[in-house]
Amino acid sequence: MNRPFGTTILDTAFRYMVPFIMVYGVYVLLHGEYSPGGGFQAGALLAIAVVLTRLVQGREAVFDMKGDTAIILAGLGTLIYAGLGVLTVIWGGNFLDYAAIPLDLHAKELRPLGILVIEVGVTICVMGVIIAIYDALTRKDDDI
Amino acid sequence: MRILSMVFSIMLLGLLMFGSLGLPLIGDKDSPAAEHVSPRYIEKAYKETGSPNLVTAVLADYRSYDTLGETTVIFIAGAATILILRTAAGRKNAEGGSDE
Amino acid sequence: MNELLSNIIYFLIAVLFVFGLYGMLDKRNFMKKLMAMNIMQISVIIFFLALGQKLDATLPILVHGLEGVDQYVNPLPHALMLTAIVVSLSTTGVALALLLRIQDRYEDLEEPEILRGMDK
Amino acid sequence: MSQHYPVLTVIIPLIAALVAPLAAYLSKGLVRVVSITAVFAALLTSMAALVRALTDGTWHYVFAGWAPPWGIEYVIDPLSGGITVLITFIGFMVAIYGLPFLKEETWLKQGLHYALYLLIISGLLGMVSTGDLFNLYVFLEISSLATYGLIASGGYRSTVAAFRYLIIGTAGASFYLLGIGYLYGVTGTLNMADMAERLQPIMDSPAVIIGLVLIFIGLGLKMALFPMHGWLPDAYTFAPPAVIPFVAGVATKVPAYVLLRMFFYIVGAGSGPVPAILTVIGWVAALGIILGSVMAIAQSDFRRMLAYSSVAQVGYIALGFAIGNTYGLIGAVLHIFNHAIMKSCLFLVAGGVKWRTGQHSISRYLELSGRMPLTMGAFAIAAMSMVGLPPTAGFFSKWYLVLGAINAGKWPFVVVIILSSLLNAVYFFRVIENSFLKKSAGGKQVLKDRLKTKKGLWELPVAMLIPIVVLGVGILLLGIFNEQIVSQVLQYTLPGGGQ
Amino acid sequence: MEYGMDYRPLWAVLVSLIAAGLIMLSGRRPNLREFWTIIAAVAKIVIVFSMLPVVLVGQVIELAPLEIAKGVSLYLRVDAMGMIFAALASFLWLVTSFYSIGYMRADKAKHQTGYFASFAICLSATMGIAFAGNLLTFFIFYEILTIATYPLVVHKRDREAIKGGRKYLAYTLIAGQLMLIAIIWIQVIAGGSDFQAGGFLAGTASDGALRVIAVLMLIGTGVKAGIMPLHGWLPSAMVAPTPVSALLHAVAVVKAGAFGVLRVVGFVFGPQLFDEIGAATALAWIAAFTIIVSSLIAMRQDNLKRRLAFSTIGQLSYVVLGAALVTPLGLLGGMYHIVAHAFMKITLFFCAGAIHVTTHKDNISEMKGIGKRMPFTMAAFTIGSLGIAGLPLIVGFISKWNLALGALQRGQGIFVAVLIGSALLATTYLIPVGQMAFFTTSKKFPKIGEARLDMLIPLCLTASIAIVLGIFPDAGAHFYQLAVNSAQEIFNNSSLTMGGGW
Repeated sequence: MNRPFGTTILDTAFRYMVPFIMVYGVYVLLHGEYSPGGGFQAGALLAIAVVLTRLVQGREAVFDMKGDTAIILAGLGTLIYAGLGVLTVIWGGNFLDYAAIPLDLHAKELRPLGILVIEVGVTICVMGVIIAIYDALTRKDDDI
Repeated sequence: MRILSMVFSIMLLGLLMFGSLGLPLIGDKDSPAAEHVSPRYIEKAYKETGSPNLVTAVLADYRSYDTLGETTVIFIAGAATILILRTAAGRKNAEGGSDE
Repeated sequence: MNELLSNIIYFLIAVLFVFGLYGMLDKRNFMKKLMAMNIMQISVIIFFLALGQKLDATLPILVHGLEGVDQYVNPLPHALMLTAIVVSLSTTGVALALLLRIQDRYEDLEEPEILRGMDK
Repeated sequence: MSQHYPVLTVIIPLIAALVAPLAAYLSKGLVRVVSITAVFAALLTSMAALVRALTDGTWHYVFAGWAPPWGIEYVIDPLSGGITVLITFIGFMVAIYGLPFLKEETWLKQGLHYALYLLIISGLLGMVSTGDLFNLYVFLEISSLATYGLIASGGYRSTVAAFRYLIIGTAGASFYLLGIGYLYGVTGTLNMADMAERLQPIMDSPAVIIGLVLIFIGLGLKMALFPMHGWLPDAYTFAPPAVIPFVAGVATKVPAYVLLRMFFYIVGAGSGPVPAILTVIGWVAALGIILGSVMAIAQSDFRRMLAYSSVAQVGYIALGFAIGNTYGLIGAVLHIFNHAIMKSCLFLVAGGVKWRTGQHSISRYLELSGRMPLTMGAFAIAAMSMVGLPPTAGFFSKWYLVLGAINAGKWPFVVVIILSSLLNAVYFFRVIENSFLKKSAGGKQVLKDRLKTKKGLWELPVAMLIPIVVLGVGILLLGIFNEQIVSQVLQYTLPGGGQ
Repeated sequence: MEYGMDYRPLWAVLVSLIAAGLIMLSGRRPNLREFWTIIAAVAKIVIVFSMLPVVLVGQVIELAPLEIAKGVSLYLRVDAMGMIFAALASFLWLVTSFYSIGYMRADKAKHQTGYFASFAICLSATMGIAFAGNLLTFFIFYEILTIATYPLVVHKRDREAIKGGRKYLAYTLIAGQLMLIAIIWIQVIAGGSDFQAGGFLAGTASDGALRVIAVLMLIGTGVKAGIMPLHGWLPSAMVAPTPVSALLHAVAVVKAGAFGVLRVVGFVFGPQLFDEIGAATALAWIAAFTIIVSSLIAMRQDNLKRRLAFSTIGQLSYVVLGAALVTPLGLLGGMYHIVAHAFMKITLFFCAGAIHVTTHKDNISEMKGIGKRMPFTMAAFTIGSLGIAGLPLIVGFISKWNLALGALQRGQGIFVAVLIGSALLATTYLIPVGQMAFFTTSKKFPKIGEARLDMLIPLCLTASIAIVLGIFPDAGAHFYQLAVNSAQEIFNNSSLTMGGGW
């Protein structure tokens, strides 16, 4: 067993904490329009869930994400953001003009949708980056 | 050198203080910053973007392009960190710490 | 009185900024330089937030029954500074990664030692 | 699609950067194709944007459908369009050039390298295109952070160089942001055009004066204006050769361009504290030109010599601003173009020589002209351009600068410019003598010659040779057709119509 | 006037530039390389001489193919004065090319590709200087000439050559930069810098400013022309191969400087203004000083090429003196001396080179009796020497006669004395070489062994031209007529009759 902090208390606490953290992260993401919060915070929370797993269960954690995957993910997260911009251009609006999204909705409803999409992108990016950095910091030279 | 940086810092302090004399008072409701661009955000943001959180409205809609840049900065931070920590660390063993 | 108070806050921000700058110029330890740099960035962030402040106004999230421009603080500096905070965070992150590498190689973070190590 | 060219120019490299890690993971070849295609596409769109700006005049692109000053806008006029073309062109050339250096690296390193490289390009393009002061800061940080990361990937010494660059660069950005804060405090806007309007009545406010001073310090740090150049020599010396030609060529020019925008378009050269600041800039730049050149003479490492020469050359640009009349500005802007191409070319040569011989010391440039004729030919052209000999590009920026200085009656600047070109001659002809004339005394075995083992290759890999030759020829063409650039690109945009 | 229609001047410039490119490309094949040189030289002659009839009847061919800086065009203008220089240079290039091929092959020199390419670029620049219609154009080609000459000077690539090259660059670059200041200054005060017969600077600035400009311009052009004390590079540059020296001294480089002085005096300042600000007198005295002192130094040189170099310094100052006299006949004499000196000095250098290649002798003291071995060469050498000394019936006399008349026209007989004194000195430093060659005997050179034919023919050709022109000054390319035309143009004076007293 290669668990840095593998004690029963930690294991148990962690098992109950992680789902809450993740749900809270999603809540912060979705609720960002109404109260302080948004993609950055949500991303950090989601990443913490992964990092916590790694801290408690060590490198053999089941719920794990490799640094390589994480940085690719971070890129793709930002790509959601930029991609939405490109899509709005293709749909005939200006860059990042959410009103151009071709759904049969009023601009006032389209805009929150656009905000949500980019917040998702931000969340994924932040999560990916934090995990990737954590991975890079804890990685040993022989893992490369 | 120490004296020089001290002198420079004090000079800059003086400049900054001098400059702040021209700034509006803190909390002033009639300051240019409160009167020129921001009223529209407060008055219309909810109508226009559907977001009652004005900061989010500005961040993610009015100035969403800035936020794209911001997200990109985070991505860069991740990419740069990995590039510095991982790929360079690999060379340490491979080339015995070549400096070139 | 208000005027004086107002200027004092600007002065304090200026002092903070200059502290940061002085630390960057004067300290020989890279870690301290980095911290000084952070102080400098934070002072700028506070400065912007101070600019967006309004007396007797609440935070910029709309509440029912509270309307009018004067009721909410200026949201623009907040939005800007969120970006600036993230930028500052990213910069610090990259800088720390660099410091890790430097520590690895030169086993020191004091500038003169490192420069001596570089010349070897 | 055509109305979106300004944003596409910036966003295509950015998107390519975001997918670069994935592309590299899938295949190492893919990431190269994606990156180079992206830069090429950006080159095309920037040229199209420039053409449209030339025919239809200044071009405003509004983001997200929110009109400025509430939203962000891009402003493409012939000048900013011209500089975006310059950036994408050099970016494209250096992207091709970097291929052989990265061929044998791991996918991760390649992916991240290209991601950061594309982001530098994207950040610089964003800085040039934008019409919003805070957006400019964001893109400034994008390009700077990516630059720190890439410079640090060059080895151990480069991490130290990158760290110092990071500290100083971030300080510069903080200064800039604080300056923007002062201006925002008294105008309430961040849009450049709007601010220009709102600044006029309050030009003598202390906040405006100090704000502009802070912005000047911030940009001065970023453009390595003497005496704020401390970060530059190490950063340029230890950075990886696949990227430094681009950074050295363009990264200091864009802050210079922003300074031009700031002082001559937003504030106005004659108003407020600008004349006083410009006077200071002039003397500081003059000092920097001389000291930078003298320091360059003292160097034995080729890249370090080029780095100090950059400090001097940035001084030329600042001197042009300080001269302040139309000819001075033409000279400064033309020198932004010229020096970008010249310095990129020189660093390309430096990288090529390193590739071939593994050396950077000037004393090891012996007899290279025989082994690498095209490279050293390009070097000779670039060196002559740096000295300012006709008909290369460098001569013409000198011509305009001296013309402006004499017109303005600023004789000390004339002396500085002329003296500096003679100093340039000293250190460049030293290298020319080494590589073309002197013979190595039995030291041949010391030089490692990578290509001797690989038969069938000529001088350098073709991917490296093409950019070197193109930029070398470019210097000549830029010199011969500089008037086209002046009258087409610069004239309409310069304050006073370029009369 | 065919403004912008006639592209011949541009082609005259470009043809050797193109040749330079082709030469570099065919570096591995000597025959092809030399073929390009010859082709380009012939083409250049054809182009230049096809413009001769137009210029002779007083017309000017103008061409401004592109604007090269804001408000300033790359402006080519073929007038009488430029034509003299261009015709001379293009003709001598062909001769020198043949000679070079022979010399380089006989000498088994290395780096011949670079040599021929630089040579071609030099000629291109010379054409540009001759046809330049404004100061910027002039300066651009002037600097190209500086740079293109550098590889020729350092051709041997040994320590001495590099040192000579450094010295050459230091002098010419500094001077070039000073001239640049003057040119830009002129651009500012006059609003343009198009050459104009009789000058265009009058009344544009105070006398003081104009004096400074004059000094800067004269430093710029004077360095190449070897006016003392700016002559230091010339003897050092003697390390170059002999055809280069011939080119440097007789055809392109130094003549470009002398030509520049004439242009500045005649077409920028105008003789009258130049005289008024006192520059003429000063320059005349400097030239006179140079003439005498360089002759004195030349007498003490043992190395033949160095002696010729100092002789060149002196002879060029004749041209400068001609300009400085600011009289029609003086200018006429100066201009014609460009031609006269070119043929005489190139003959002398060709001879020196032939001697070097054939016998490997460089010092005069070793040449006793060499006339026995190389009679044709030494005969040509003697003709050249006599011409330099100003003997009638050789071309040098024509120009000196006119110079003397010019000095009298100005009322400064003292310069006539200088001319005569210098002629006497020339007899003491050059003629003894010929005398030594023919009238002393030495065991070293027992039998006849002439230089290779491809070297001998050019030098005999130039020597005979020196004589022909001495008898019929207007023969061939009508150099004399052109000089007269140009002097008339500058002084706006038709009274100047052809013949000038000869």
